[in-house]
Amino acid sequence: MWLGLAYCTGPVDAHGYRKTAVQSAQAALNAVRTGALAADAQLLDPYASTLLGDQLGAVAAAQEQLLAEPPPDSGTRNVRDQLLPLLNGSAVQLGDLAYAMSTGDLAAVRAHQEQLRRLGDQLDDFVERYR
Amino acid sequence: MNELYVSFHLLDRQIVDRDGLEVGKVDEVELGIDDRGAPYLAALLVGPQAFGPRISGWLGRLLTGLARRLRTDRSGPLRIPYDLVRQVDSAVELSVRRDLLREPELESWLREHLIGRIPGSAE
Amino acid sequence: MKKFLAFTLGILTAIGGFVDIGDLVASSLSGARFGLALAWVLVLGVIGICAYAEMAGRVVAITKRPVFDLVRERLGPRVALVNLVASYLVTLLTLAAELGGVALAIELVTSVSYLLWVPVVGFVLWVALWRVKFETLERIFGLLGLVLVVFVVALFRLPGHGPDLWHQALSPVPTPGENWNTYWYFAVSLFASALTPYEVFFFSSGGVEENWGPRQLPEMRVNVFIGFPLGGGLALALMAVSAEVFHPLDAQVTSLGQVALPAALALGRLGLAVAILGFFAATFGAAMETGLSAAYVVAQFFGWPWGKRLQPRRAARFHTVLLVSVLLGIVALMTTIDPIQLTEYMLVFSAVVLPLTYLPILVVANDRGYLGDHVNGRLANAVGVIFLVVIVAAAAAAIPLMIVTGAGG
Amino acid sequence: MSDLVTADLIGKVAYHRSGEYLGRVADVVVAPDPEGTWRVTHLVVSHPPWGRLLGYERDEETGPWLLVMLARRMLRRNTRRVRWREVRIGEDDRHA
Repeated sequence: MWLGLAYCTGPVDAHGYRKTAVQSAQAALNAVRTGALAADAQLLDPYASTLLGDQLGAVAAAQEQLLAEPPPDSGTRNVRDQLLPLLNGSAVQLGDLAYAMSTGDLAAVRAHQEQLRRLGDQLDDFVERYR
Repeated sequence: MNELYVSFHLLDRQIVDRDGLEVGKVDEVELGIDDRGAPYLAALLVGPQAFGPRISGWLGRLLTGLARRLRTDRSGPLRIPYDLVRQVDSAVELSVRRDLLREPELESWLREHLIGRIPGSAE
Repeated sequence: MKKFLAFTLGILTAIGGFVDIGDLVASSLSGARFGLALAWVLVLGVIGICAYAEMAGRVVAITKRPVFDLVRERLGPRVALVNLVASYLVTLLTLAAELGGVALAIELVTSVSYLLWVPVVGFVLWVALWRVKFETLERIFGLLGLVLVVFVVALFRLPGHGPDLWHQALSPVPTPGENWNTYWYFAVSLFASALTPYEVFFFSSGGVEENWGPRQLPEMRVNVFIGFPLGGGLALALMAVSAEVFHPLDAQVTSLGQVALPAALALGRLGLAVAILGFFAATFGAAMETGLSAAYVVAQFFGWPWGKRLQPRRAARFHTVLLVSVLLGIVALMTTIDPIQLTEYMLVFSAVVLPLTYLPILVVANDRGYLGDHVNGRLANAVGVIFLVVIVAAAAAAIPLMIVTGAGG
Repeated sequence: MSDLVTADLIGKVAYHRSGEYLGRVADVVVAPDPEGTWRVTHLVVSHPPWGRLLGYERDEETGPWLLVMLARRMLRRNTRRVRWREVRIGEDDRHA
């Protein structure tokens, strides 16, 4: 992480930007997959809220990581514009899933789980494409 | 054993008393010179004052400085006459009990001012 | 009962090497990223630590000299002092990480931020190390750590991809999307964690605490050959469930909460609760191991009276180092440094100093003047030398790999 | 002549009485005289010095084979025992 931070400072080239974008996408992918899995399991309440809280934090960090640097060219602007909605969607779905799980609203849990799976597939494609 | 390599068999080896309790490390060995000018094994020296000079460079200076600050320095190293050594194997065993030797000041100071004041220190 | 509990020192030692906070996450993460393609490293690590812990245990049983005693005696004061400084720092920072690990485990069942638990955990740890007998601590936490066996049960309850796992385990190459540098970075850190130096410091000092003599040689071997494979087996189970659950989804594991998720998926709330209890026991056990080891190495280097078998007032310098180390650990964590990242970096740095700890053990285990007829046989020497070479190679590769991969990025 | 500590000898340059350069002192050998006093009999000099020799300068170290080979080669080539009476300890570092 420390080294990661060192890498992120200073203006980046297109390659560096894509690398950062892939890292952000991978972090969000980890989080949404975890959220979708958690929706399937019988969990203890404090555990569920800590787990999903951590995942939300990870997505927020990924957003920040992506937005902290300006994209150096039009190609990377395009990369950012593809990824950003996925990250936002992930944050929204994870937050709503946490709420649905805490209130025991099973129908809503299923719906958010479905959305998270879809976002997961899209993020997975993104990572594959730009790695 | 009919001969000893001072550096290998003695230096940096653990010293234990007759009951196997730790006394310290052989931090340095003192050689005496008799009337005819022939050197012999006189004593084992224990303590950072004896050890520090053997470590050159910044580590040695750090250690000696630390020892001075930690008030272990006042009466010089503990000197154990070689007559008190009973046996040398994986440790250097003395023929006396630890209580008969001077206790390092750092140990007494910490016992008096810190460890001994915490409830349960004698259990 | 005494016989039955005879292996708890080995278990507790192995916990620090295989399922402490860093390893819980590292094993799961490598399972998620590489499936079982790195399982061989755990097997290798178990063999290596068994060989060297057996040598260190034998030296203690025959001569009562724990490992750091030998380090100074054989390497001379200067090199030993460098090793002392490095080993102490690694052990201290690992202690800090373990305190964080205990606090993270508690956070999972309270949802109160781990930072608030750290001082509490630190205080409880110190009280335990101050008041409770060595054997009692060893038994409670050695045995409690075994509840991590829940991950073995989970492995069999998860919808099976058994053939996939075998396939991954038998083809030790990076999985698609991963490269060789990252693969080797993970291999080196898993290997270094299996052989962390504080394991042999703790195991050999524990032998002195338990007053081993030549008659305890069989008991010592039971500890080694049951304890370490059990610890390694638990790590393997963590890797396997993660390979089963996360790897097919291309998802990585970065937090302790995620590590427990497969147990919840397979076994529901009870499985989850047992897994978290296991995390607590393992990290607390590892905190005891690293806390004591930090004090052991300093005391053994300087020749001070040490150990929990003495009254604290009879070992004032030892107990002062212990107290100060726990305090420093708490302070280090309160800087909000991430405990999981911390152990992973420590592993890399400890890989660099490993040879300075293992070489003296190998040399003394061959010294007839010390061990008489109990010197190493051919097998122990063959394994010892091979592992020394591997250890040196890992030491040389650790930092370059960390830099090229951006620490596994 | 006042008392010595081993640091006054170990690592120092040793010459033969005849003036021949011997190397640096690696160890000091003592043996008991009839009265039981341990007297310095020999110095182990090595050229160049190789720190501590892990104990391989004695015969009790039996393995592993690889380390024994390495240590023995180094020892045979570079170290020898010289009688105390035949040695003069020098201060200068010309041969370092």
